[in-house]
This record gives sequence, structure tokens and C-alpha cells, in this order.
Amino acid sequence: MKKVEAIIRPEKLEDLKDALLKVSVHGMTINEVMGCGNQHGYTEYHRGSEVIINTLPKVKVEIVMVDEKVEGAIALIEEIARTGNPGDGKIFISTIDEAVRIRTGERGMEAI
Amino acid sequence: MKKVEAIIRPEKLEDLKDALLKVSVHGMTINEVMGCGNQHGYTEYHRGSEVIINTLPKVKVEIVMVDEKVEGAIALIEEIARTGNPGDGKIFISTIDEAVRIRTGERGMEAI
Amino acid sequence: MKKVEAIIRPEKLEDLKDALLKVSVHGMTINEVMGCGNQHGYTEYHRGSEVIINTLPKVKVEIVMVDEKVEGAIALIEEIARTGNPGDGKIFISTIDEAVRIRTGERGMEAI
Amino acid sequence: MIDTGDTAFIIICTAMVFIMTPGLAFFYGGMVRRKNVLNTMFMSLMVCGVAGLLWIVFGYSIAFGGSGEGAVIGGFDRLFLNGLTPDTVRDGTTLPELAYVGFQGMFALITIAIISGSVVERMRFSRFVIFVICWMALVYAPLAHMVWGGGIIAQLGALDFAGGDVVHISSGVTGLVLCLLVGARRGHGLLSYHPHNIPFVLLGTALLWFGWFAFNAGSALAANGLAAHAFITTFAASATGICMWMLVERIATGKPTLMGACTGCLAGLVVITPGAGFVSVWAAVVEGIIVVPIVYFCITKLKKRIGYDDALDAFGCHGIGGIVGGICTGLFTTPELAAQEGMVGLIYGNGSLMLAQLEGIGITLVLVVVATLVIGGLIKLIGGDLRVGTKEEANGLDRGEHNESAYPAFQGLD
Amino acid sequence: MIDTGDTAFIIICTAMVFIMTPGLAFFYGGMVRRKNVLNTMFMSLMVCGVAGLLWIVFGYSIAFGGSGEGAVIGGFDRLFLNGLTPDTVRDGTTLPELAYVGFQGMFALITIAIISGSVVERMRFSRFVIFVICWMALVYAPLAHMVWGGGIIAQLGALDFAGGDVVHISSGVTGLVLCLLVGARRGHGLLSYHPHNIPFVLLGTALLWFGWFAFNAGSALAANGLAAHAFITTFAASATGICMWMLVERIATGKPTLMGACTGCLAGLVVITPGAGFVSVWAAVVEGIIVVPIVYFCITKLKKRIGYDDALDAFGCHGIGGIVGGICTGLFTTPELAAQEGMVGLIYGNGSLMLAQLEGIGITLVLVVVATLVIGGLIKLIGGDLRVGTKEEANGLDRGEHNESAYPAFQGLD
Amino acid sequence: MIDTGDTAFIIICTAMVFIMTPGLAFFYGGMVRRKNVLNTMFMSLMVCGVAGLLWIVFGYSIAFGGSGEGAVIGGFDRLFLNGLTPDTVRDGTTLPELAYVGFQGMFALITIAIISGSVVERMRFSRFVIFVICWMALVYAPLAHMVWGGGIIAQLGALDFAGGDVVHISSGVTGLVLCLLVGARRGHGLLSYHPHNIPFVLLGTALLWFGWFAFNAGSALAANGLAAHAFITTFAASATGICMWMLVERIATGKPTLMGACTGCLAGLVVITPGAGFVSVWAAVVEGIIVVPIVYFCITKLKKRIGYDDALDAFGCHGIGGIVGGICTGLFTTPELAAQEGMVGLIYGNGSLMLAQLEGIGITLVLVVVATLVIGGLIKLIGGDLRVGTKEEANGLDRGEHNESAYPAFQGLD
Ligand SMILES: Nc1ncnc2c1ncn2[C@@H]1O[C@H](COP(=O)(O)OP(=O)(O)O)[C@@H](O)[C@H]1O
Ligand SMILES: Nc1ncnc2c1ncn2[C@@H]1O[C@H](COP(=O)(O)OP(=O)(O)O)[C@@H](O)[C@H]1O
Ligand SMILES: Nc1ncnc2c1ncn2[C@@H]1O[C@H](COP(=O)(O)OP(=O)(O)O)[C@@H](O)[C@H]1O
Repeated sequence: MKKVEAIIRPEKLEDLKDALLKVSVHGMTINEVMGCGNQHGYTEYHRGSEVIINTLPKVKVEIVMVDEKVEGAIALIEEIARTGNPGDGKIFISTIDEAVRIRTGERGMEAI
Repeated sequence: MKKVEAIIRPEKLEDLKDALLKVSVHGMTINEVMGCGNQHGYTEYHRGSEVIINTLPKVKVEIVMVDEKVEGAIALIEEIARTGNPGDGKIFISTIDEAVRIRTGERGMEAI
Repeated sequence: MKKVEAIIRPEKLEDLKDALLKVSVHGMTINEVMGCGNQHGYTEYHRGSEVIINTLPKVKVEIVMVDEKVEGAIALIEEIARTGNPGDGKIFISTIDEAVRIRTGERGMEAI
Repeated sequence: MIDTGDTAFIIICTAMVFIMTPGLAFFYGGMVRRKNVLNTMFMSLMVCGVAGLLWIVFGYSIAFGGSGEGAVIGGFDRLFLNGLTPDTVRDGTTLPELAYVGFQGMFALITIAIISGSVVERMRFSRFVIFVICWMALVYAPLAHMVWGGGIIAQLGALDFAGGDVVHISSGVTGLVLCLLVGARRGHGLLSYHPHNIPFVLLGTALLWFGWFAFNAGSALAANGLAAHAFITTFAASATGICMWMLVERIATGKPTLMGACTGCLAGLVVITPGAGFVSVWAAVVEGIIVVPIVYFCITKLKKRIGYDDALDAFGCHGIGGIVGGICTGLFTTPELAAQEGMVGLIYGNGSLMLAQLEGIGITLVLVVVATLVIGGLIKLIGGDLRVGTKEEANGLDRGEHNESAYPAFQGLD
Repeated sequence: MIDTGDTAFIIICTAMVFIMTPGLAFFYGGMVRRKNVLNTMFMSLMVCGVAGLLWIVFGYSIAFGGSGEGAVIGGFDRLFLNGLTPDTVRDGTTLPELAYVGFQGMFALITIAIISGSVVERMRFSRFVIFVICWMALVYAPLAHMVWGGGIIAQLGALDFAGGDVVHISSGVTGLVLCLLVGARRGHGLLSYHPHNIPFVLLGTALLWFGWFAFNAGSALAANGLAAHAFITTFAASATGICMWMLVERIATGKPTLMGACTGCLAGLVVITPGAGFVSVWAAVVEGIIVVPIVYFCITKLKKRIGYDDALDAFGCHGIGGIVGGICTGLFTTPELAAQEGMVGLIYGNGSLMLAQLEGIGITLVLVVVATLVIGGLIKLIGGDLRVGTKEEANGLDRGEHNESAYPAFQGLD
Repeated sequence: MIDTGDTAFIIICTAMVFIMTPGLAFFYGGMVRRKNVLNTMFMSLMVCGVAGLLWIVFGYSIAFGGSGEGAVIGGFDRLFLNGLTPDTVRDGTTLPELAYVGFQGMFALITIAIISGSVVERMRFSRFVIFVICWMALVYAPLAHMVWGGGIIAQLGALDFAGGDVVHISSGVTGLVLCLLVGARRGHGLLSYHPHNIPFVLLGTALLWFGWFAFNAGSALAANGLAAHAFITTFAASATGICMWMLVERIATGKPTLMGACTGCLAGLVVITPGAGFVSVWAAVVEGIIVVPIVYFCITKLKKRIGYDDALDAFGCHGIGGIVGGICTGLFTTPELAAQEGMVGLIYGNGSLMLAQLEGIGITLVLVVVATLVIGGLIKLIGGDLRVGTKEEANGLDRGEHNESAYPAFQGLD
């Protein structure tokens, strides 16, 4: 099993969620994060004093899935979350050794 | 070393924390997340307009531990976090290559 | 590629961020978490009633980087985030199988 | 002669009506997404500044200056409140005219701020500033003159105790027209927009309600039994509004909501405004009962069916509620409280007041629709798009329009 | 005859007392967990609607209608404020009776809303609505009559300037009884419940304090020296309450807290309420000094020892504080300010006032305990459980009771 | 003789001025980081308690007691408001003296609370408490006497309608001196400090503005045309302040901000305070135009260049704004509104008022600088460091000073 972690723009979340749920992803976990990267931050002014904001609000979506589905998920995320401007985000894939569904105690692929 | 990631119902957090601390888990990191899965969401009404909420508040608990303790931790989490209804959550296990305690620079099992 | 996860004190974030960006780390993802560990919590009083707070605010910084940079990053984090008191936090290293830059579709080391 | 009790009353009422506009900032600000909070709130605060200044510069003069005989506007003799000293007494009252200036000015602020509710989350801030300036000159001040300054609507015999036509119908309908000109938000009809802070909605409701007592009771322009009567009718209608909305939601969706109850309260306040000093207490309760299902229907069904994006329901609450209130005043005005002999509610057997009410509403509608189309159209023509770019809309107007965010350190990452 | 100054004063005071109830919504709402905020706040807003409407429909009549000779209730001649015109003057005052109706009505709202503090985070909303309706009819209106409408407590010679018996003892003790009927929250005694927003607690305190000035000063029913005196005693007791609570916490736990200081302020306000117009300024300070350690002890020690789950300390603050205040009034009422010759404070050498005070408190206690048991018991019998299901309690009452959540978009995930 | 209208006016104004201090708690609290919110807010609430109590104990007596002939202080005959009964009338007014006590007391609270803005996020709470006590005795009460109690500044003929010297210059300059004594925050000049809740800043602004109307209008001490005039000048200057700040930001950084507009509003309010009852309406607009660029410059440029850490700009807004206001009063006081014959604004051709204004400001500056240095120095000497330890500063003062956190359950982890 793999964990697909996608860090995306907050405003893409709704679309991505809907798209993923359509292609037989059964679950995901979503998290509000702050990101820092190529995307230049922006400048806020507090009472006229410049404050440089170099961390930007992002959303992290984590989905654990069987290995075969990973490439499909990547393609889908790319399709939906891409705007072509810096800051579109990243996808990281890592290995999950075991998964458990707490409700039933099922393990492995049954559990996700 | 393994990382045990448990996504559970928020109201189970207190119990789980207490139970884990009792069985020689020395630390954990907790995070407020939103989950989406088999558990049906619910409908909110804003000024009479239906809004379907399909992401639900969950809590993610991450604990890095030595391999031998993993099964015990899974059992404990299952015991405490299970209600039998959809939405009880998942446990994901993955491998941690190295751990460092910042305070002392200790590495590996010493560090956790 | 490795993912370096550093759980640090919130007040160290600014310094760490600046330092990391200087040593050619190109991006990171930051998250507000609650931590529980050796560091003793503290006691709050609500209307005179004692409430023991055993989870403390921490910040989790995740950086995906090539393997060679990991030791340097650890050293840097240790240097900046260490105060010598319990609660300085942990660094966890794990393996990332693949990384994708959503904007361009680049993979692997190109993507981070 | 100046009466200290009346003067004390009106000066304090003025401050209370003032706080309605910041209250509205919270009412509206709580209902938008986090990325648009400051922009939404700022619209109301900006109105306090810009429209407040304009009121002193020319608004009061246009509305209440001159000989009082103009059909459409007052005059230009009171620009910059020229000639008003602390000793000037407002005709027909026992108040210093400067107290009257302030009291009337606060009505202008809240009216104009209400409009913003229809267009938040996408209208450009600078365009809204220009709109406010023009609308004050071309709609608010003249309308206030027509209704309260002795202009044509007053001459018809139409009643508007505290601002059904002037405040609610005018702002609500303007909101509708303007939101059509600006266009719907991204994803309208597909996405649902979540409020970010419902306690703020309650805070706004509380401040609005608090100020509204002064708004309606103060419109008696004296600390007397009529003021107390208007206070009680206001209280009766708003309390009924809460109860009714809870009931309607209980029936329609099973569970009453806090945001719903706040909306019901507001609907009750709007509906009683034009008649607060003219109708009986029981009639105030009846008005509260009538208005809620109508507003509920407009907000939940009609809006969806027609498809306009009246984001925070300025039209649904104020426009519709104001029209219902104007008609109810024509229905329920009691002989004991009527302003002129014979101009009583339809239920007391005389239709001439009702006719006047309908004419008054009609004139208001024509004025605001035409003027809003003209002003909005001209701004679009000269100044370019009324709305922010797609990217700014996606990132939120707080950042795009103000380089600011509402809760920068709320996450505690320092 | 109507006096404009007095009328202005009371109408404005009415609006100020009104805002105490939304203020309480924030005071209470800030102290609960995030999942129960809206439900907690809604209880107060619901009271504004339901009890507000009932006050007009029958409450005022039961409390202040009739010939004024009833021992327990007034009469039924003022249902729907029947017969009150703008010209009706309230007996013994220079106010329009409608202003008096409003002022007294706001007291009913805050009193009833206070009760909710004992039962939040688990009581069912619909059951609380029914409780409110019954309690208004069977407790509040009769009690107001007994104390202020010329009923039995007044006839004893007991003093209650602004509502020690009527407002604080009655609501606080009701809260205690009701929380016993409803039962404790899940995990009571094991878990600690975290407040979700302490700034809201301060906001609530600020609005309560602001309104309280009108509550106490306005109870002079005229804009005179007595009103000013009550204002100052109110200020003195509340400021002292803050100082004392900081001191007590400094000693007991080492560090003063903001929520503590707010509680101390409230305790000071409660304790001075029954005597604000009767005791000297120095006595107000002394009352503030006395009440804080007592309330502190009850909240932190007694409650834990006995084990009842008075969630937000409605009993601890209002019940206890009100009783202490009633007794202090019996101690400190000065001859210069006494309502009747000879009915002065014990320290001035005469025990008859103290006796009357104790009798007044006793009657209040008996009334509210019995009535609350009866009402609560009947609702339980007929309507089933007073509390929500375990699952709903765990998920929070906002979702369970209202299908709503307080900060849906606060995370900025859109 | 007591006038009910005037009394009603001043009592209500007192409550309105009161709410400015909790308003300031939100204004300031919104601007600090999340870890310091409660400490920041608590400073204001603590002032309400401690300074409120002291006002009654000795403050009023020092400021307004005695024969009224003292140059620097009043007297000690009114300790604990000794001798003031509900019937005592304040000399030269139609008010119960107790109403005057309350009104003046609220001015003390807000003045002292303003100071905290300069030193938040690092000053120790207990040290600030002691500072407040000493400053009330040695600065505020004497200064109030000098200006309003017939002391030396009054004798110069200097004008201060509602508190330019007494309130704004004194607090702002004290803030500056105290922040120098306390030292800058960790990371000052390197880090940028993020506000945690800008809507709270708006809420604070709204409450401050609301109360300010009473602050300035109420300073007429009667419900008359002068009060109405002061109300309108206050409104004009603050509305202009908002417009001007938006303009300045538009030019300087491209986009107006909400926090900026709030600051501009405040600057307008501060500047008009000393002259609200003396200058014309047009002059109020001009004052608003003048003050904003000056304050903007001081906050954004001067502060950075000099390097003092006036955290929330108490000096920048109140100190600078107050001085500008005092001078403007010397410029614009019109003959019609002048307090004494001949003491008119410089633009009306007479320099003696301007001279008196400058002297008044000078005396104020000397008094507050010297006294603050002495008090602050002594506390440092006797009590040790004025600021919290580095670790506590890093963890936040909420935890370090109060064992409390602002939003414990906001994350919803229960
Ligand atoms: N090396 C990294 N490790 C972890 N997260 C990263 C890394 N690089 C980027 N990110 C995350 O991805 C987001 C987008 O990256 P950024 O470099 O701004 O744009 P792009 O991917 O389009 O070049 C960042 O805001 C950050 O949250
Ligand atoms: N494939 C997945 N990847 C990541 N998180 C998941 C996945 N499936 C479920 N989750 C998380 O687990 C939570 C519970 O899952 P759900 O399917 O609702 O219930 P159950 O596990 O009882 O069938 C979800 O809300 C989500 O946060
Ligand atoms: N086993 C663990 N798994 C996950 N996170 C941990 C673990 N142990 C500690 N942490 C995180 O690291 C933080 C610091 O750890 P702590 O034990 O308090 O101090 P120290 O590392 O200095 O001994 C904790 O607050 C927690 O967030």
C-alpha cells in the first residue's frame, strides 16, 4: 500500500475531493498546512509597516491506496490541481506497511 | 522503528492519550484533521439552504515506536477508539528510518 | 528521497525557516500540532479549578529532500531548535518513494 | 425651545444607531469565508467614513436643507452644515438641529452598508467606494427628502416611521440590482459557501438589535410615549421573528438554527420599521408572523430558482422585508396613532393609506432601480470590471484587495 | 405626568439591559467547548425571542397588571398589553407605562437566560424551550409581582432594588435544581472541560457590565441622584470584585487569570444588585470584598465536593451571590436611603429589615425549588429525557441539536 | 437644581465611556500574537478594577475635591466619596455630583488602559499593576485637577474639551517612556509581529468610537446644543480620519487596509478630543485631514528610525494625535464657541490661546515624563525587572503570567 500525500491550493480542495471520491477512492484525510517554496510570498501591511508573508496557506490531502491506483491518482491530482503557476504544490508517495480499520479490525487492503 | 498513525474520533482522544501514556509510550504528536470516508456526512442548514458536510472532524495521533510495541498499540487503539459505527477511523503503519531527539542529539530507539 | 519531519517549539519556527531556506532547501510544509512527551505540561486554572494541560503546542515542519542533504538538515535543526530543556522535539526521517511537482509534472529529485 | 430630555434621548439614540453599522460588519463578516472577512467588514467601515463625511459635506443639505418645499431634494444651503450653531433648533422638534443632523446621518450609514451584503466576496473595493459616493448623492439623500423632508412621498400621505422605504427597500433592491450587474460568485450554484464564524453573526445581530431600538424609538424624535410604543412594537416584532423562524425551520428541516433565528429576528425588525409608531402591539406580533415565512421562502427557494447571487441576502431580508412592512403599515395603522385623520390601515376600513403606501413603495423602487443601473453601468463603462479577477477571487479578497489577512497569527506559529 | 428626562433615561436603559442577554450568550458561549458553542449561545437568543414574546402576551399582566393588591400575581387585564396607549403613565412614576413594560421585560430575559448556564452541553434544546415557557408563567412573572408589584415579599418590607431575589437567586437556584434533574455531563469529574474562547468571555463580561449599570441605575425609575448613587455603588462593587478575585487567585494558585477577574466582576455586580440604591458607597466596596471569597469557595471547592455539575456556575455566581447580596442589604441599608422609616441595616441597630430580607429569600427559595421540580419533573414525565443522547453529546450539541457548526470555514479550506 | 434630561444624558454617557476600556482590550488584544492575547486584554480589565476602585477611594477627591483653588491637586475631603449624597449637586452643573464622579471616573480608566499598548507582550503584569496605582495617584488625578478642576493649566486659559492633555497626551507619552524603560520585545526589528485577530481590532474600534461620542458630547455636561455640536465634530473628524488613512495607504502601499482604516478613525477621534466643543465642523474635517499623515509618518517611519518598541502605538496614536489636537484647538477655536472672550484660534487673529495651549501641553509633558521615570525607576529598583523572562516571553505571557490560554478548545480536540 502507498500513501499519496498531495499538498495543494486550498481552493482546489472541493474539486479534488469530488473527483477522487468518484474514482473509487474510499477515504482521505485532509489537513490545513502552511507552505513555503518557489511561490513567492506576498507583502502585508500592518498599520503601514511591511510584513513579508512567505508561508502560504495550503491543504494537505492524504490518501492511502493500493499500489495500482497510485498513478491514476497522481494523474487526477495533476489534472485538477494544476494552474501552471508556482505554488500548485507537490505529491509525495511513500510506503505504508499496514493499515487497520478500527471499526472492524480488518487489515491491509480490506481496511482502506 | 515504526510510525503508527491513528485517525480517530475527536472525543476518543483523551481516553486514548491516557491509555497510551500508561503503556510506556513516551510521546505522541496530535493533529486536528478532517476526514472523509464511509461515514456519511451530515447536512447543515444555513438560512434554510442545505449544505452537505462530507468531511468530518477527526484527530490524527502519530506515535513513533519500536517495532515490537506496534501490535500492542494497535490492539489498544482498537479497544479504545472502536464504537462499531462507520467513522471509527484507521491506523496506518509505516517505517521510520531514523529518529533524533533534538535536545540531546540521541538517535534511534534512544530518541523516542 | 527522504522526508525529514521535525517537531519543534513554535517560537523556533521563524529562525528555522530562515536558516533552512538559506541552505538550499527549496520548500517545506508547516503544521500546527499538539505534542505530548517528557516535557511536563503545566496547570491552567479555570475559575480556580485546576486543569492539567499535558499536550503542548508544537510545530511540525516537513521537508522532502535528497538523501545526501539529510544529515546537514538534522545538524541545522539541532543547532537552531535546541534549548536543552525537555520539549525541544524530535526529528523523524522516512523514505519517500516518489515526488511530483504538480505544476510541471516533474518527478523525483527534479520535483523538490 | 430645546428640551434636555428629548435632546439627551436623540443624542444617545444617534450613537446607538451608529453602532448598527459596525454591527452589520460582524453580521456580514461572520457569514463569509475566512478569506473574505476583512473585505466584507471593511465595506461597512468604509461606509462609516466615506458616507459619514459626505453626509456632513452635502448629504444633509440635499435631504433636509432648503425651504422644505422641494419635491425631490432639499437644498444646497446647508453644505458643510453651514449656518447650524449649537442654538439652532430643528423645526417641529425640541432638538438642536445638530442632533437631528447626527441622528439622520447614522441612518444613511446603515442603509448604504446594507447594500454591500449582496455583492461581497467578489466586488472590487474601489468600485464599491465610488458606488457609495454616487448613491449617497443620487439616491439616499433625495429619497430621505422625499419621505422625511417633505418631498413627494410624504405629500402622498405615505407613512414611513423609521425607514421602510428609505432604508430597507432602497438598500435591499439596490443590492439585488447591483449583484446582477456584478455577477455571481465563482462556483455559484455548484459550491456551497460556508460561513466562517457564526458567533460573529450573533454579535452582529445583537448590535443591530440594540441599535434598532434607538432607530425606531428615536424616530419619535422625542422621549415620549410614542417612543416607548415604537420600542415595544419593535421588541414584539423581533421576538416574534425569532420564534417564527425557529418554528419554520423546525417544520422545514427538523431543527432550528442559530443563524436562522438571527435572520428571523432581523426580518421582524425590518418589517416593523415603517410602522413602529403607527401600528398596535398585537399588529407588530402579526407582522412578525407574516414576514418570516415570506423571507424564508425568498431566501431558500426563490433565490435558488431565479439564480441571482444575493450573497448575504440583503435583498431577501431588507428588500422583501421592507416591502412587506410598508404594506403592513397600510394594513394595520390604527386610528389612534395615525399621522393624519383618515389615513388609517385597510383593516380599519379605509384604503387611501394603503394606496399611498403602494405608491411610495413604487416610487422608491423606480428610483433605486434606475439610479443603481445608471451608476453601476457608468462605473463599469468608465472604470472597467466591477469585480476582481478570478485568481483574486480564488485567493480571497482580503489578500487581493487589501494585502491583509484576518487571523494572521491565529495558528500560533510564533 | 411624563418627564422627558426620565423617559429618555428608562428607554435607553431598557436597550442597555436588553444587550445583557446577548452578552450572556458570549459569556457562556466562550466557556464551552467548540462543539457546543452555538447551542449555548442559542439558548440565550431563544430566550430573547420566546420569553420576550411571552412577556408581552401575558408576563407583564401577571406581574404588574390588576389592581396591585394581589399577593402572588397581578392580573389578566393587561394581556397583550391591552389598554396601554402611548399616553398611559405608570403609577408612581413619570414614565409612559410602555417604557416600564419594556424595562421590566428585559429583566425577565436576562433572568431566564442565566439559568441555561447550569445545563448547557447536555440539555435538549426543545426541552429547555418548554421549560422557559412554564418558568416564565409560574415563577418569573409571579415573583416579579411579589417583589416589585406589591405582592407578599414587598409587603414584608423586604428590599430588592434591582433584582437579588427576582433575578439572581431565582435563576441561580433554578439552575442548580435543573442541573440535578438533567444530570451531569459525560465524563464529569474525570475530564476537564476547556473553554474554547476566553476573549468571548471578556466580551460577554463587558456587555453584561455595561448593561448592568442601566439595570441598577435604571431601577431608580428616574434620572436622579438615586440613579447616580446606584450607578456608583454598582461600579464600586464590581471594581472591587475584580481586585478581590485577582488577590484570591494570587494567593490560592499564584497567578490571576482573566476568566477569574471576569467572574469576580460578575460576583460584585450580583451582590450589589439588591442593595444598589440602599447602601453606602463604602458598603458596596465591603460587599465586593465579602462576596468574592464565598463565590470562589463555592465554585472551586463546594461544587467539587458535592459533585453537582453546574456547568458554567449559574448557581455559584448568581444563586450564592444573590443570597449574599440580599443579606448584605439587610446589613448595610443606610437610614438616609432606606425605603421605609426604621427598615435599616442591622449595623444601624435594627433587625427587622434583616428579618424581612431572610423571609424574602426564603419565599423565593421555596417557590423556585418547588416550581422547578414540578416543571422539570413533568417535562421529563411527558416528554421523555431532558438530555441528548450519548452520541449527540459526544459529537456536540451544535451538530446534534441544530445541524450547524460554529466555525465551518474557519480552517480556510476553501 | 438637578435636571432630569442632563442627568439622564450624563449617566448614560458614563456607561458608554465605560465600555471604551473593554473596547480597548479588543482593539489591543486583536493586534497581538495569540500567545499574548489574554495578558493584553487583562491589562485593560485590571485597570477597570484597580483604577476604578482607586478613583472612588482617593482619585476623585484628589482631582475634584477641596475648595477648587488648589493649583495641583483638589483635596482630601472626598476620600471614599465622603459626604456625597444623592442630593448633592455638582457646582456649575445641573447634575447630581455622583453622576459627575462616575463620568470622570470612566475617563481615568480609559486613559490608564491606553498606556498598556506600548508595553504589552513583555511587561510583567504585577509590575504594571503597581505602576497603575502610582500613576493614578501621581499623574492622572493631579492632571485632571490641573485641567478640569481649576488647577494651573485651567488658569492659563488652555482649553481641553474632553481630554487632549489629560487623556491622550498623558497616556501616549507615558507609554513611550515606559516602553523605553521596559525595553523592546525579543526579536524587535528582526521579526515582524503578526496580529492574531483583526476582526477584534474592528470590534474594539467600534466600541471605542461608540463610547467616544459620549466622551466628547458628554463633556458638555448637559444635553444641549453644545453636546450635539461636539458629537458632530467628533463624527466629522473620525469619518475624515478613515477616508484619509485609506487615501494615504492607497498612495503609499497601493491598497487600503482595515486595520489602517481603524487606526485612521482613532487618529481622527484623538485629534478632535481637545477641541470638540470649540471648533467648527469644517475645522474638524481639516483636523482629520492633518492628523492622519502625521500619525502615519510617526508609526511607520519615525518609530522604525528611532527604534523604540511602542508595540501597539499608544504613543504614535494618542501621544502624537493628542499634541496635534491641542495645537489645532489653538488654531481653530471659533469666537462663537470660545470659553473666554478673546481666547480664540490663531486663525482668528489672536495668539494668546495658542500660547496657553502650548504651555498646557508643555506642563503635561514635563509632569508625565518625570513622574513616569520616577515611578518606573522606583519599581525597577525595588521590585526587580519590569519584564518577564526570555522563556516566558517566548512561550507567551498568557501562560507565563496567568497560566491560561486564550482558545484552549478552539481546535476541537474534544
Ligand atoms: N521539499 C519540500 N518538502 C515539503 N514540502 C514542500 C517541498 N517543496 C514544496 N513543498 C510544498 O509545496 C508547496 C508548493 O511548492 P512551491 O515550490 O511553492 O511551488 P511549485 O511546486 O509550483 O514549484 C509549498 O508551499 C510547500 O507546502
Ligand atoms: N484511504 C484512506 N486514506 C487516508 N485516510 C483515510 C482513508 N480512509 C479513511 N480514512 C480516514 O479514516 C476516517 C474514518 O474512515 P471511514 O471510512 O469514515 O470509517 P470506517 O473506517 O469506520 O469505515 C476518515 O474520516 C478518514 O479521515
Ligand atoms: N514517540 C513519539 N512519537 C511521535 N512524536 C513524539 C514522540 N515523542 C515525542 N514526540 C513529540 O516530540 C515533542 C517533544 O518531546 P518531549 O518528550 O516532550 O521532549 P524531548 O524530546 O526534549 O525529550 C512532543 O511534544 C511530541 O510532539
